[in-house]
Order: sequence, then C-alpha cells, then structure tokens
Amino acid sequence: MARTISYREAINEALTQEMERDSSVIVMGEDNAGGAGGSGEQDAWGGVLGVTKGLYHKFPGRVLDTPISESAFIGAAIGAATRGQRPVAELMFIDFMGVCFDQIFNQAAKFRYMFGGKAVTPVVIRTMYGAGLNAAAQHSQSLYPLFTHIPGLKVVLPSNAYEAKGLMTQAVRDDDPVIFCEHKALYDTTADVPEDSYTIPFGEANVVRDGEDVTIVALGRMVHVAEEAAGELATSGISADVLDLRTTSPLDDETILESVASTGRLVVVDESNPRCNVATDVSALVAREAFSSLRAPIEMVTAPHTPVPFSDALEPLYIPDAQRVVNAVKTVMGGQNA
Amino acid sequence: MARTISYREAINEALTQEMERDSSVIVMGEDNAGGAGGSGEQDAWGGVLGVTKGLYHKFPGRVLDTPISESAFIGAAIGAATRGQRPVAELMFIDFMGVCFDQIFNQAAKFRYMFGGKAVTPVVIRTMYGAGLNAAAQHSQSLYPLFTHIPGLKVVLPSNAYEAKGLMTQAVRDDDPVIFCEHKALYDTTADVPEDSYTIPFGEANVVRDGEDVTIVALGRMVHVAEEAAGELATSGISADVLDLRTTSPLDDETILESVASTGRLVVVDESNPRCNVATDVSALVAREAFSSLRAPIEMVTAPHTPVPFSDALEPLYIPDAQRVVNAVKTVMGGQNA
Amino acid sequence: MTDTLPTPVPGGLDAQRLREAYRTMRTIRAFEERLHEEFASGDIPGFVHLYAGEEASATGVCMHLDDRDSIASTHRGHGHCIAKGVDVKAMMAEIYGRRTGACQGKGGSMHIADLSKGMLGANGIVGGGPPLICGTALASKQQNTGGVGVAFFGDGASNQGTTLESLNLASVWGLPAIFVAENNGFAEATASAWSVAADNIADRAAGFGIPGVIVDGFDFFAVHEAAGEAIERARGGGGPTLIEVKFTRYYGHFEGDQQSYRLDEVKQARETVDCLKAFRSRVTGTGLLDEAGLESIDGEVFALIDAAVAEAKQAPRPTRSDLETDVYVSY
Amino acid sequence: MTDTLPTPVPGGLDAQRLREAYRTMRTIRAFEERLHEEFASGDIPGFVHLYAGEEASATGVCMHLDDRDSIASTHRGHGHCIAKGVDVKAMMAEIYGRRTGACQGKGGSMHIADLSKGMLGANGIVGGGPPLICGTALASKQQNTGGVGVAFFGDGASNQGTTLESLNLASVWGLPAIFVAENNGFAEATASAWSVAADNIADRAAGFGIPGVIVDGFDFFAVHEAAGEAIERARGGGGPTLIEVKFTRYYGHFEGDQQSYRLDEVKQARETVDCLKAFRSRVTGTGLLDEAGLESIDGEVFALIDAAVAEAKQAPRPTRSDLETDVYVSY
Ligand SMILES: Cc1ncc(C[n+]2csc(CCOP(=O)(O)OP(=O)(O)O)c2C)c(N)n1
Ligand SMILES: Cc1ncc(C[n+]2csc(CCOP(=O)(O)OP(=O)(O)O)c2C)c(N)n1
Ligand SMILES: [Mg+2]
Ligand SMILES: [Mg+2]
Repeated sequence: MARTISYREAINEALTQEMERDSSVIVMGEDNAGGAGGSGEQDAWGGVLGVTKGLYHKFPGRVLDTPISESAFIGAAIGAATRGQRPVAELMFIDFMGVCFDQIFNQAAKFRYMFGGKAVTPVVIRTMYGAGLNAAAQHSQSLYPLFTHIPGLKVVLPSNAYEAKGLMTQAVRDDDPVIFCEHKALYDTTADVPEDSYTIPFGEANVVRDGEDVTIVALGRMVHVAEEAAGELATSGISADVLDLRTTSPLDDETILESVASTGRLVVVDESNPRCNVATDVSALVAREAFSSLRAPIEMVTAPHTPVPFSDALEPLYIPDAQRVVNAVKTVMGGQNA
Repeated sequence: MARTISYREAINEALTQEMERDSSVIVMGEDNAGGAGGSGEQDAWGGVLGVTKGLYHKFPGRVLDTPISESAFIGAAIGAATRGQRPVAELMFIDFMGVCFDQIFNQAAKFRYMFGGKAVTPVVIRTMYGAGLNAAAQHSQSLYPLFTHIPGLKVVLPSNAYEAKGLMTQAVRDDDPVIFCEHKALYDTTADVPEDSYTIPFGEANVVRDGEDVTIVALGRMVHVAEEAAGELATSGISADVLDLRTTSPLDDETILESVASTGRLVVVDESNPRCNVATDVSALVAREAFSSLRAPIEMVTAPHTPVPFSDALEPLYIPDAQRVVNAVKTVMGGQNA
Repeated sequence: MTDTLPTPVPGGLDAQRLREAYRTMRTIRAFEERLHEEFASGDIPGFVHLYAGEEASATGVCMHLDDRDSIASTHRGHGHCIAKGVDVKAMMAEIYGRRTGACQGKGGSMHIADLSKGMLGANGIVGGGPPLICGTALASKQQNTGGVGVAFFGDGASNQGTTLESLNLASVWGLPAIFVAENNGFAEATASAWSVAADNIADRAAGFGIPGVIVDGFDFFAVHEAAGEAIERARGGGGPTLIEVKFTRYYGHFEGDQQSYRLDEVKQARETVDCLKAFRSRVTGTGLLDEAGLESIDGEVFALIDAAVAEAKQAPRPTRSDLETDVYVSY
Repeated sequence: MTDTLPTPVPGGLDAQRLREAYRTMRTIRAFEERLHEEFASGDIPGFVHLYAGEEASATGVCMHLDDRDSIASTHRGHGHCIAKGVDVKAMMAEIYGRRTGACQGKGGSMHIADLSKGMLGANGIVGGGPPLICGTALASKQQNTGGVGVAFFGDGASNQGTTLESLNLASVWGLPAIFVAENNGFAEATASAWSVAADNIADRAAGFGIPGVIVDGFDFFAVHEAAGEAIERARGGGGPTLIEVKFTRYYGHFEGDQQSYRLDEVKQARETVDCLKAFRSRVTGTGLLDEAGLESIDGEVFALIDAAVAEAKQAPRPTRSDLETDVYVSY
C-alpha cells in the first residue's frame, strides 16, 4: 500500500525494514542517535536532520553514535563490512569527505580488485549534499563527481521519496561500497511510497517524462528542476524526454543513448561545479557514442566554477534553475522556439 | 643557456632559483630533506625520489621534514601562505590526498571566495602521480580530475623537463593554490632547459605538433604517448595537431577550440580513470562550443574503470599507449585510413 | 604536565584593560543573545552557532594577542572574531548575507574572517583550524616576528585526527602555537564525557610532549593567566601548549536545537558561574571598577549591537555580478 | 598506564608451540632475506619493504590469534601475512605479479591479503589499517564471536590522524582491538626519536583512556606475553590496548634505500639482540628444544622458500582478460 511520506521518512523506513530483515545491518554516525553520555534523552536527534530517528530504540546495540572522527568510523564501517556486517555509515555532509576520503577510495573501493576478487565490502555511506539551505561553502557542495570518478564505488542520488526508499533498500543489499547522496533540500518533500519493501536496481535511469525534441538528463534534486523546465517548454511546444539518472556509477549509458538517438539533442543538468563533473561525463559519452544522432551542440547546465556562496541573494543564482534549463534547451533547439 | 637536464633536476632548479630570489619560499614534506633525528646524513633523501635534494643545506631553516601527518603539514603550508610565506609542500604520492583533502579543497581553495576576496593563499602542493613503476593501486593513480573539479585550485601537469621548470617557477610565483602534478615515470627524462629562470603561464596549452586532420589533446605523460601516436599516424598520411594542456585548471579552451575548428576531429588522451575526468571535460567543452566544426565522434583514450593493477603483465595494458591513440584517431578518421 | 591552575588575582591588568576585557565579553554576549532573538524571527539565513557562556575563553586568550598573532576558529566563531578585533558591524552584516559584510556576504556565520586582524576564519570543518595554525605559527617563527598562532577548537574536535596530528607537528617543529580546547560539554548532542576517551582533553598533551593545562572557563582570570603563560612561553621559543577550557554551552548546538539530550545544566551555570557575573563581582569587589562604569559599557555595547542589526538589515545584498568574482587572484 | 614489562619465561608455550613460533619467525626471515637477493636481481616489480628484524612482533602477537580474529597490516606486511597464516607460495607469487598469487597478481607486495585468514591486507597508506580494525573488532563484538582485531602500524603511522582517531574510537566503543605500534626507529629516513613528540608511542594511550605497554621487540617472549594479556583482556570485554614494540629495521626503508641517514645500528642489533638468536638460545638453554630440531626447521623453511621462488618465477602472469574483472561484485 502506498502512502505519502517524506524523503526523510522513506530513507528511515528503508533502513528500518532492512534492519528488521537482516541483523547484520547496522547504522553509525555522529548523533545518529544522539545524546550519548548526556543527562537527557538518548536518540535525541536521530542524525542532524532526523533521518535515523527512532532506530536506536528499535534496534538495541545496532545504532552507534561516534566521536567526530570520520576516518576512524567510516573506516570502521568498511572494516566491519569485510567481516560480515552490513554497515550504513553517515558522513553527515558530503563536504566532510576530505577528512576521510582515503578510507573510502583507497580502502573500500579498491579491496576487491587489489585482493584479486576475494573481498566483499557491503558498506553504505549515506551523505547529505547540495545547496539551497544557505549553509555556505563548506556545507552545500555537490561532490558526487569525485566519487563517480573512483572505480569500485557505486554512487546513488535519489530524486524523491519513492526513489529514496527503493534505492536505499538496494544499497543496503548491494555487495559493493555505495555512496548514497541525499539532497538536503529534499528531506521534506513527499511522494507516494509503498509500505512494503522494494528495490530499485542500480544503473537503470528513470524516464520521468517522455518527449521527442530534446533529452534532458538530470540527477538528484536537478530532476525537479528539469521537470519544471520541461513543463514550461511544453507550453512553447517543445517536448522533452527527461531522464533521472538515479545512479552515476553505474551509469545507464543505454537509456541515455537511446533517448538521444531519438531526440538528437541533449541538455545535462547537474548541480555540481562544472569541471570534470557528471554533465561533462554524460556529454562526452554522447559525443562519442551518439554523435551521428546529434543535431545540435550539447548544452550543460551546472553550478558556476565557484564555491557555494552564503548570501540568500547569491545562492539562488548559483543553483541551476528551470529558467536556465529552458534557455539551454532553446539554445539546442537552434533558437527556433526561443 | 640551455643544457640537457632531467625533469627531476628541472624542478629542483626551479625551486632553488625561487628560494634564492624570494626568502619567503619554503619547502616541506616527508623526508624532503631526510635523516631528521638519525645518526647519519641530514638531507639523506631529498624527497623519496630525490627531487628536493640539496635544498636543505643551501637554504638553512627553509626545508622542513615532517612527521607523517599530511593534514597537519599541508594545512600548515596553507596557513603559512596566509601569513606571507610561499610554501611548497610535498604530498608524496597523489594517492595520499585522501588523508588531507579537506585542507586543500575546503580550506586553501575556498578562502578567497568565502572571505570575500580578502585572502591570498600562495601555496604549491607538489605531488607525484601516474602509473608505470608497478607501484600498484595506492601509489599509481592519476587523480588530477578530482583537483580540477574544485573551484579555487589551479592544476598543473608538466610533460617534460622544460615545462616542469617553467611551470614550477610560475607555480611558486602564483598567488593562488596550485596542485603541481609530477609524473613519476618522467623524472629521469631529459630536455633542453635554459639555466636562467623563466615562467610558463597557466592556461596556455602548448601546440607540440601541428597538424590538420585531427586534434589530439593530451596532458602530462600522455603528451609523449600522443606524440608517438602522431608520429606513427604521419606514416599513414594522417597529420595530427597535438596539444599539451599544461594546466587543466585553468583550461585553455581557446586553443582547443581553434584546433578543432580547423581539424574537425578530436581525440583526448588522459591517463586517469574514465568517469568525470579531463577527457570527458574536454570532450564536453568541444561538444558544446565547437559542435558545428565536428566531423566525427569525439574519442577518448583513458585508463579503464579499474584500480591500477600491480602485475607487470597488467599495468602496461592499463596505461593508455600510442597504439590505442592511433586506433582512436583512425576511428575518428572514419576508418578511411585504417 | 596536566594541571589545574588555581584561580589567579587580576594581576597585570589595569583598570583600562579590565574595562576592555569586560567590553569584549559583554559584546560577545550581547551579540549572541541578539542573534538568538533575530534568528527566531526568521530573518537570518543558514546555520548559526552561538558562543554565549564561553566568552571568557576567547577574551582571556585574545587579550594577549595583537595583529602579528593569528587565531583559527570554529563553526562557533563569533566570540573569537570579536575578541580578535573583527568589526562587529561587518560581522553582523555578514551573518545577514549582505554585501557590506566582513566577507561581502559570501561567507556567512561559519566563515567570518579578517586576515588583516590575524583572524583566519570561523571554520565549518570540525578540526579544520589546528593545521592552519601550525602554519601561521611557522610563519611567525621563520619571519621572527614573535607572533604566535592560537587554534580554538571544541571537545568534539579534539577527537578529529587533524587536531591530534597538529599537536604532534607543532611539538616536533617547536612552534609558537597554542591549542585551546574549548570543552563545553557537548559536540552537537553528544557529551564530551562520552566522546573523549580520557578524563580530560588536556591529558592528551603528554602524548605529544607538550604541557597540558586545565582551566575553569567561566573564570576570565584563570583563562587569562593560563593563556598568558602559554603565550609567553611560545613567544620565547618554548613551543606549544594545550589548554583545556571547561565550561558549558548556553544555547543549543545550533539555533533551533531542542536540546532534549540535556537537562537544565545551563540554568544553573547562568545563575552561579556565569563569566560575566563572576567578572563583575570580582572587579567591583576589589574596587577596581565600579558598577556604574560597567553599566555604561553595557549601554554602549547594546547600542552598538542595535546599530549593527539595524544597519545589517538595511544593507545592500550582493548581486549577480558578485557571484563569480574572487575565486582566484588571477585565472 | 605506560609500563615496561619484565622479560617473561616461555610460560604457557609447549615444545610444539615453540617450534611453531620458531618456524614462523624463521620463515619470515628467510622470506625477506631471499627477497632482498631477488630484488637486487631485478626480477621483482614495484616497491618492496622488508620486515626482517621485526619477526618477534608479528609472531608474538599472531600466535594468540585464530581465524575469527583479524589483523590489518602496513606496506611492510610480509611478516604479518606469514604470521597470520597466509600461504607463503601465494605470497611469493603475488610479489612476482603472477596469476597464482594471493591477489592474482593485482595487488603486489603492498596489498597481499587473505580475508579467509582474517588478514585484511598489507596497506600502502600509512595509517590505513587502524580504522579498519575498529570495524573488524566491532563486528566481532556485535556477532559475539570473541574475536579481536589487531592493527599493526609503524612509528611513522603513530603520527597519522587516522591512527590517533582510532585509538579514541576503539576506547569509546570499548572494542576488542589491539594497536601494535612497531617502532623500528625510522619512518623512511626520519627517526622516530624526532617525529614522535613523546618519549614513547605508548605514552599516547593515556590520552585515549587505554593501557599503553612497551615491549622489547627483539624478545619474542616479551611480545608474546604483552600481546597475550591485551588480547585476553579484549576478548573478555576489557577494551583496547596500545602496545609499543621497540626494535630496529634490518634493511633500508624499501629495497634500494642507501640508508645514509643511519650508521651501523643494524650490525650491532643483528649480532647482539636478534630475535631469532635470542629465541634459540633461550629455548635451547632451557632444554625445551634442541639445536638439531631447530636446524631441521630451518632446512624445511629454506626448502619452502626455494620452492616458492621457483614456482613464482614459473607461474603464469595475468592476462588482458584479467584487467577489468573484480572491480565490483556486480555492476
Ligand atoms: C569534519 C566535520 N565533521 C562533522 C561536522 C558537523 N559538526 C559541526 S559542529 C559539530 C560538533 C562540534 O563539537 P565541538 O567540537 O565540541 O564544538 P562545539 O560545537 O561544542 O563548540 C559537528 C559534529 C563538521 N562540521 N565537520
Ligand atoms: C598516507 C601516507 N603518507 C606517506 C606514505 C609514504 N610512506 C610509506 S612508508 C612510510 C614510512 C612509514 O614509517 P613507519 O610507520 O614507521 O613504518 P615502517 O616503514 O618503519 O615499517 C611513508 C612515509 C604513505 N604510504 N602513506
Ligand atoms: Mg563542544
Ligand atoms: Mg618505522
């Protein structure tokens, strides 16, 4: 049965169901319960934005608070994963990757290959990304391209509550290290979400809107921006195929290429900074594999090559919006509908 | 006067000249002198591959060995740069970025913007990258795309001794944080290098070979691979324009676009892993800005999406070689010369 | 070398300096309490972490510093900024995201900096500051300025590898660096009694061959004295010190925090050990300053904060043309 | 809690176990000395770091462990692998980059692992292992297996933030984790007396609320006893211990290192305190084992190493079809 729940609740529900199903699933992170050692409530926070709230009491001994030692506890999650646990560790903000990246990309990501196929490291690293809450330069980044670059990692970006539950369930069951990127501005958004457990496979983009004139590839929160743009474009008679990548690694080459084969035009919408990002990645794929179908330059709509500004007057200019996507589409349409 | 010296010597010479010129230039890193606290020679190593050898005695008090604490000493270099020093810090292998990335991308790279234009952080981080010495998965990576992604950093990849000296001199004089990526397999290669100090500006690609049929964009060690391929292609009557990017950030869009405007074909050769890398970045640039000139799909020659394998039987298959570049060029030539 | 210092007499500070100390502490308190109100009204964007209750630490340390000295701060940085002399109006404007702010509105509460004052920035990364301070201390040492670097960090940050590495590096290099561990009992909702696996953060000093000192953070004079000794030693080439300052955070971790993880420790602290109250009774009790004088400082401070808020609210916001500037010096 | 243990008697180890210990140490020594020769001949690709001289540490610790226990190692990992039971021939083949190697030739000397034996891998990242061991110890605790995790790391690694964080995390979580700091005097060319800003690495334990112990690393029995106590405590829920093992690295940092940074400390150590010599004289002196028995072990070991090298040199190399396999379980 489906009900309307939030992105936050959807992730919580996926974790709850997986923890019920499999006793090796454990959760850890700074204040993932909250209140350790204090005089008041245990499970006071359930994570800084409440995503893991309630798990602490439901699953005694399986939700661990941690000191502020990301290398140690993310590494611990990875180590535990090599010994039969299925840890879900929280890197509170993706911006904090710099204090623990080694454990992720040199350890977890490489074990299987370096050890000749003999390691299995089913760890999920949940992390919050994106701009929109005026959290400034060190709490607003969209650093998933850095993880996408690394062989051995899978990178997931759910765009809504339905996606979040299914992708998280898959992430927990997956046998490879998964970086699960939650957009902080989506937590309160809601969608119809089945109560029963379900998985959404990795590497299968979701066609969120069918269209013929142009392909818009988006991911994470940008899916909504792309949809909004597509809606607006429809009113000018331009029909857009909108794809939600769901995972950047693996990438669903096939669906992208099929769509471009039929539309002949591509716009990629990516909240991250513009250099060596997912927008360039998808553009390059298409410029190589679907060149003959292309009828126009490939446009990319991304953040500028700047840190994320704090001011509420600047941040909205930083984040790609529907208007910029509309403009990009009009550019690739050759201005004929502009 | 030019003489033939090695890439290693060229970097050492640039550092020596800059340290002579400017007393605020200092050098630090693990065993950058070597022998601290030991019973034998001080300056026993001059860095693990001898690049800083001799500076310790020439510049007393300005070459610092460090404990194995990359966050602390890279951060110290950054902090010192905010207070008038011009530190050149060594991150021994680029693979170790994961233990100190925060100081680089959240601190050094963001100060100027976050602080409203009031910070100047002239720090150079020298680091060794690349495969070819059977140093395996954690000592052979080409992680420069990760740095290129970050606004606020400049990323430099000298392809030979001449370039290394001029680019290092520029790096030391530059007022922004610079990631200076030295390819470990190039240290013993030699070139004609002027004795006098000179700079090579950032953001100006070098046309290492003129050609008409195809543009080959390469960087770092891959420039040699591209040149070798171009030589071989010439024998089949294909003339390639070969560009050495020199810096990936800033990127010389203009030279790339001009070349493709005249050749109509592009192959990018990048030693890094294929996702969200420099090859995709340059491809995407061209697919957007020079689409109308393009006469063929854009090919990319990169490492596969795997960690770097150890075995001497596998590593050569991992690293892009001239044959793969030749094949890629033949593909974009439409097979007519294949 | 871990040791609890006895509470000192206000030695070495004349009336003028005592007034300065009081003004600084009062300014911090008023700034934070006003932000607490303003935040609730919804006008302030982003995250705000208040330093109220901890004023004696920033003030007691920074009274010893001048412009050749640097400090690195944390997400809870307003107090350090004020104590290091950053302009209060520019700070307020920054928090409101205005173009007149200390960082032109690009930084916000977590990134206020003023390098001309040696204030290296509040820092959104827990443990981000200590490595930087090793660098400013190194610069002072190499340039022979006699300057020191001070890293303020929390109990939570004392478990971050970057902090621990820095203690060792500063010791190995013999740097004029002071590490001030502000143990306010919590890191977010997690008690330091739980997360710091030692009785005291100062106990970690011995493992890095440096002195470790514990002081009562509600007592300005205790902080001032301990910091004075450490800074004097550092200026004289005697190397780093770790000072643990113990006190309580008066508000939630950030504005909006319901704080169900703790009972009313704060109420008691505010009533019994508050640093401003303690300071007042100490200096008036000894007849060094009188109530009227202190109250006139209060009045001036409140007027300043009122003006800062009013001006910030009126100040222009940055515009599109500011979005892409100041990423690089040249590019 | 830092303390130097007295040298113990070989208590608790019967002749059979003593022979095992000797065989392990001899195998490590022979493996490394043979690699030293083979490397010089140019046949071995990549970097090789030898563990010779340090055998008593890996052996004295791992004698207490079984397959439910995990260890994490370092770039200098051959000794830990052998002591934890990784197949010697598979190790040698790996170092030669052959498909029959422990990691199919994809890992090499710095990445030999055998997860089925609880050997989590040599590690090319200094300080890479301690966090991982917090995890295996946590798994043991949660699964109630009675297993422990042991992180071996060097004096250089004791300055890495990841290591220091792990000491605190293990303490906070009360993990069955043992941290073995192998202080061989140097990190590359840098003396630990310089880089570790404390008299002993073990002195750092107190700052994380755990016992710190120092042992003579040339003395197998001292290591064995200290490790035994720590492991027993850990298995019983008593939490982590930091053990500092002091000795000397017999060869250069890696093969090829000229070692101009140190004088002939090694020669003296080899002659006077070598762990194999000390072990032999101890066990033969007490009549527990006889020279002939030990020599026959030596013979078996040398034969094994000869065979391992010969087989490795003959073994097939991986091929193009191996290049892109085993990056993911599924993709
Ligand atoms: C590397 C990193 N990890 C986690 C956080 C999230 N965070 C911000 S403040 C904080 C608590 C800090 O506690 P403490 O150091 O005691 O400082 P206090 O807030 O008490 O002043 C946490 C976990 C962060 N900003 N950076
Ligand atoms: C993060 C990181 N920094 C630096 C290095 C380079 N490196 C490899 S071994 C080594 C010295 C390690 O010294 P120690 O921990 O004492 O171990 P030992 O070699 O003496 O066994 C260094 C600096 C590395 N591999 N990883
Ligand atoms: Mg705190
Ligand atoms: Mg060592």
